[in-house]
Amino acid sequence: MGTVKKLINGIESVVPDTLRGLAAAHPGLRVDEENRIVYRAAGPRPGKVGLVSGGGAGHEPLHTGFVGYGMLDAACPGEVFTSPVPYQMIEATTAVHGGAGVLHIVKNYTGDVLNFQMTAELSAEENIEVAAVLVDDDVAVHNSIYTAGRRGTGATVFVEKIAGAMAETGAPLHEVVRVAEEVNARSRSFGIGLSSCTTPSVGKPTFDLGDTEIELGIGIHGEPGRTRSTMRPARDLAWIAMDALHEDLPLSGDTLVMVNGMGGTPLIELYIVFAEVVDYLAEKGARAARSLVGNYTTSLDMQGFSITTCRLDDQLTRLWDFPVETPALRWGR
Amino acid sequence: MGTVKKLINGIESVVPDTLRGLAAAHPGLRVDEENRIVYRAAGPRPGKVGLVSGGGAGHEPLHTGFVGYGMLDAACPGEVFTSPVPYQMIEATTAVHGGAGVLHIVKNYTGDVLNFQMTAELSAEENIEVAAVLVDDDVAVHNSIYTAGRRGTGATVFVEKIAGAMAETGAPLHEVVRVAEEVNARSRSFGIGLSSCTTPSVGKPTFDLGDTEIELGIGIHGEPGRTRSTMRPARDLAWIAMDALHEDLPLSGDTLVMVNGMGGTPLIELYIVFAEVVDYLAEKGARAARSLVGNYTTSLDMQGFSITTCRLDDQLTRLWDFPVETPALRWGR
Amino acid sequence: MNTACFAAWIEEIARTVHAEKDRLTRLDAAIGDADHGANLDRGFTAVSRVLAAKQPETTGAMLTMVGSTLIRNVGGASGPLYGMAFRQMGRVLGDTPDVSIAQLCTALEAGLAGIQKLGAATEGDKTLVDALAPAIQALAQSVQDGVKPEEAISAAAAAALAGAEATIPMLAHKGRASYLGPRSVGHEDPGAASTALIFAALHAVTTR
Amino acid sequence: MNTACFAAWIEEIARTVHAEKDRLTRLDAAIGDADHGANLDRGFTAVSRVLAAKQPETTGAMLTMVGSTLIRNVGGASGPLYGMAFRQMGRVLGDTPDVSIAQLCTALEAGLAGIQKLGAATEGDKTLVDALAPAIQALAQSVQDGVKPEEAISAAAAAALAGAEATIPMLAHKGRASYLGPRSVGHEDPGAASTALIFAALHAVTTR
Ligand SMILES: Nc1ncnc2c1ncn2[C@@H]1O[C@H](COP(=O)(O)OP(=O)(O)O)[C@@H](O)[C@H]1O
Ligand SMILES: Nc1ncnc2c1ncn2[C@@H]1O[C@H](COP(=O)(O)OP(=O)(O)O)[C@@H](O)[C@H]1O
Ligand SMILES: [Mg+2]
Ligand SMILES: [Mg+2]
Ligand SMILES: [Mg+2]
Ligand SMILES: [Mg+2]
Repeated sequence: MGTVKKLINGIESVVPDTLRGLAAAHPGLRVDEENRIVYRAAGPRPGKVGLVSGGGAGHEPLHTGFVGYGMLDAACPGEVFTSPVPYQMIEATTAVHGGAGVLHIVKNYTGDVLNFQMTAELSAEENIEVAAVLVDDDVAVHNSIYTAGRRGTGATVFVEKIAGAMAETGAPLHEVVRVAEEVNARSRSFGIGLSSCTTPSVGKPTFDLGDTEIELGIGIHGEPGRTRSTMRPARDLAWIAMDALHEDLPLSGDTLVMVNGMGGTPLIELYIVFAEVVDYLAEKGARAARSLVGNYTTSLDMQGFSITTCRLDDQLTRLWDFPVETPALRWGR
Repeated sequence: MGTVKKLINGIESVVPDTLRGLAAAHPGLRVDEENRIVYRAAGPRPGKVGLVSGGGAGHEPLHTGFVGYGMLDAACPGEVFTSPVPYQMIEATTAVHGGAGVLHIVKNYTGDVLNFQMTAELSAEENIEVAAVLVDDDVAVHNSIYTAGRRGTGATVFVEKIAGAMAETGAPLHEVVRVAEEVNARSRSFGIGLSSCTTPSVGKPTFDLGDTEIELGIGIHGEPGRTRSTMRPARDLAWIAMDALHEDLPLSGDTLVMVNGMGGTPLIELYIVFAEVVDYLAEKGARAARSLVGNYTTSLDMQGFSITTCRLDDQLTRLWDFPVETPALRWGR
Repeated sequence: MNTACFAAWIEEIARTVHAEKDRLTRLDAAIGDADHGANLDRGFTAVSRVLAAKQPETTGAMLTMVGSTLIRNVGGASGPLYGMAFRQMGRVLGDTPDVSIAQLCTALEAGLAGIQKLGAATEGDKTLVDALAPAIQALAQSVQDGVKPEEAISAAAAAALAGAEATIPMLAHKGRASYLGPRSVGHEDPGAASTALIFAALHAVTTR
Repeated sequence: MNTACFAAWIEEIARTVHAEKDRLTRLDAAIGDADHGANLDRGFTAVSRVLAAKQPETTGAMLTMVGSTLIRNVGGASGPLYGMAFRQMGRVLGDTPDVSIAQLCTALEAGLAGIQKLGAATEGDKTLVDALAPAIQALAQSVQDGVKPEEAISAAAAAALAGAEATIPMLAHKGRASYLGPRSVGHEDPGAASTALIFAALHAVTTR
């Protein structure tokens, strides 16, 4: 490494070192460093559906920061931007199984889908009932059966929170699956990048942007977006994103909104974007009944933001408000 | 503006727009946009000491994100990196006065000190008992009566949390002052910058750093540090910072530790630094009994981190664990 | 081809993947997430380690080990896809002591089928299938034409390389590159490039 | 100097601070936090606005208004310091209708004392005191020498400028620049530079 301006000890040790830090910082977590699995310290609760998610590292706090009461039972980080592997996830699945089956929360990427699929096949051999929900909320990607489909991005946080609450209430697997699918169906995301990001192994930005250039429709892996555009005031950027969401699934009524930073954007700017989102919603007769403003689904040190909306109903609002106690989301306890 | 890659609508509207977003995102806050004051929505509690802090914007979540039960009663943001003005703070001081006096938590910068001092003089005229605690934890600055003294940085979070808890228990002003001063006396900070930051009004980084250059001993205003150095593995950087803290006030026993991101550094890297801090403490016979890892005292989009330690005793630990409900810190409720 | 020959092939893949790691990652940076080189290097380094510890006794077991090790260590899209391909090849070869080009071709066809079953990509989708399918076709043609093994493998390696290059003008329909839509055009697919490396490695060891 | 003359001075300060905003901020970026130009521009823009709405009737009231408006709108170190200085000057001038150079000098001395009481800086600490103190000394000397008002003010402006430039080699002991220790050497103090602007503005309006 030497010259890469990242707080790391080496490319190979990024994930293990992160797990060491996570374990030391959060007594509510138990970390299996060998297998790279983050569990609730309390262990599985008999009769509760287990929730497991996983994906490449580099999106922190997703997923490891969402392990705890009212959310995930285990998270499996892969290498940076690389989905985890089946042996890891079968281990996690077996460990959190409390007799009521396990839900896998999978972001829609070929790698994640294939590795979770193999895990599910192996789980079936062990007689664990496993269901999977696929998160695919990113409207920047046109949905088609001829492509890999939409990416899973910010809505993952909503699915993990709401399905986690549902599982905590003791609901059976098919109910947890239903609510997870419903959250996904009601959620949409759109992201705008002001810079690329630097993966530890590459050591320089994945793509270059000029001083006034931005990328519209970015994902969460430092990849360029659908189109390149020019920098504009926060209001215009927020409206571009909101228009994309509204066009895909009209916004109305109580809405759960996340203004998410990509990792390198300061909180002050995210609040400015959120103020514009609130204006936009008001214009459409909707309102931000619940919200998150901060870094929740990041792309290493990328500068920019994404907006995720979810149309709420009474049940979803209640499940959103349900107590949660994880490193990154905590209320009611 | 035009070309500045910041999510803002204009230089003048940065602070008002942030306050609009903050108000919309947090129903637990009441925001006086006209006077630029953030209050608890619940208002002052009779008989409770009021806690007011303030300082330049650009350090979010400090201070606005720490308003709420168990912490501040009001926060007054100034312009970016500019301390607030007395009229704002006298308004806040009067509004949160519940009859038991008001504590001002002041970071040690000439501007903050002078403006708070004028506020205190005006408060005396209104017969409000005001005390002030000066936070000056940054060991990068040599303390001397011939200089402006040490800067106030990360320990502000500890002071606001612990004094806030003390006030919540109904303690009288002199007790709240005492514990606030004690936290400050037991706390030390040291920061390392991997990049400068870009203020909205300047539109380009405050200083330039080469590809492998870093700044040791930075503050929280995008200023260069005490010395320029070269990039090293996370472990070495963490040890440089910890050595500086340990040299100034030997570490031992239960320690409250914050590994703080400067705004542009991803969480994954902060956990890596925290893992090294834990090793360092173990070597000195100390341990991170309580910790925060994340962005708490930022410098806009600066990349880098700071470490703040506070030697705990039983009372401080209890007050740290006391319930808190603010946008940026929340537990126990 | 006996087990020693397969072992040499695998070692040569590990060597060239390591040498070409940065190029593969650069290709992935342009239209993916900049990890393909790191992914495969991690996978084949693990394979080398396993091979050094204990060489499997049959050709089938050897390829199955390669596939399982890749699945265990790579992750991402390429881990399961290449992993499945090697496992399918291993299943087909079983304990065949000396694998002919025709048998290799049959095994590769099973590998390709495994990849397509998992990933649903067809030729023209701008994936590793665009290098693998023509390489197998070239090999099949050579078998039919009865040419010498070295020539058959040389033709397959050339076809894989041409197939990888032919992905440049393609619009991606599968994998991460598909998210870019029209912006995926003009870049070589990293998986197709690594498939070309795998055939080049086979060619290198058979002409030693 | 009557109220009209003071109003012209203040307007000229506002104009030059606005024109030199970026330079002041650049100086502050080197050894501070890059806001001095923005701070003073915000302050004097507010002062202009107040002045345009209703011109105070006495010279003292006018300078007091300037001081209070700066305190109300600037923040930072320079807000209270300059604010206090103008308020002290206003207090000294009271309702003096026509201010002589000697009276201006006395008022400025009170302003400097106010700044030093608040900020505890002495000459050589690399602050605005290093421009203000020599400017006042030059003015006092001129009064003693009995030179013409224009010449006295010209001498004060020159001294302020020289004082500001003389901060370049200094090691800062006060304000943010002190955090830099030896790295503060080699840069002009932004507050000293803005004090030089204030005297240059006075010179400009008196020689019109
Ligand atoms: N559905 C698919 N079918 C076949 N190959 C695919 C498919 N999806 C992706 N690939 C191949 O995988 C390669 C990317 O691998 P890699 O970068 O290691 O994984 P990831 O895309 O998960 O980061 C692509 O270049 C492509 O050749
Ligand atoms: N203690 C002090 N006494 C006199 N002048 C000071 C003192 N501290 C700072 N200053 C002046 O204030 C200037 C900085 O003002 P400004 O940048 O507006 O405020 P801040 O330092 O709070 O950002 C410095 O250049 C210096 O001239
Ligand atoms: Mg990947
Ligand atoms: Mg300032
Ligand atoms: Mg990839
Ligand atoms: Mg300044």
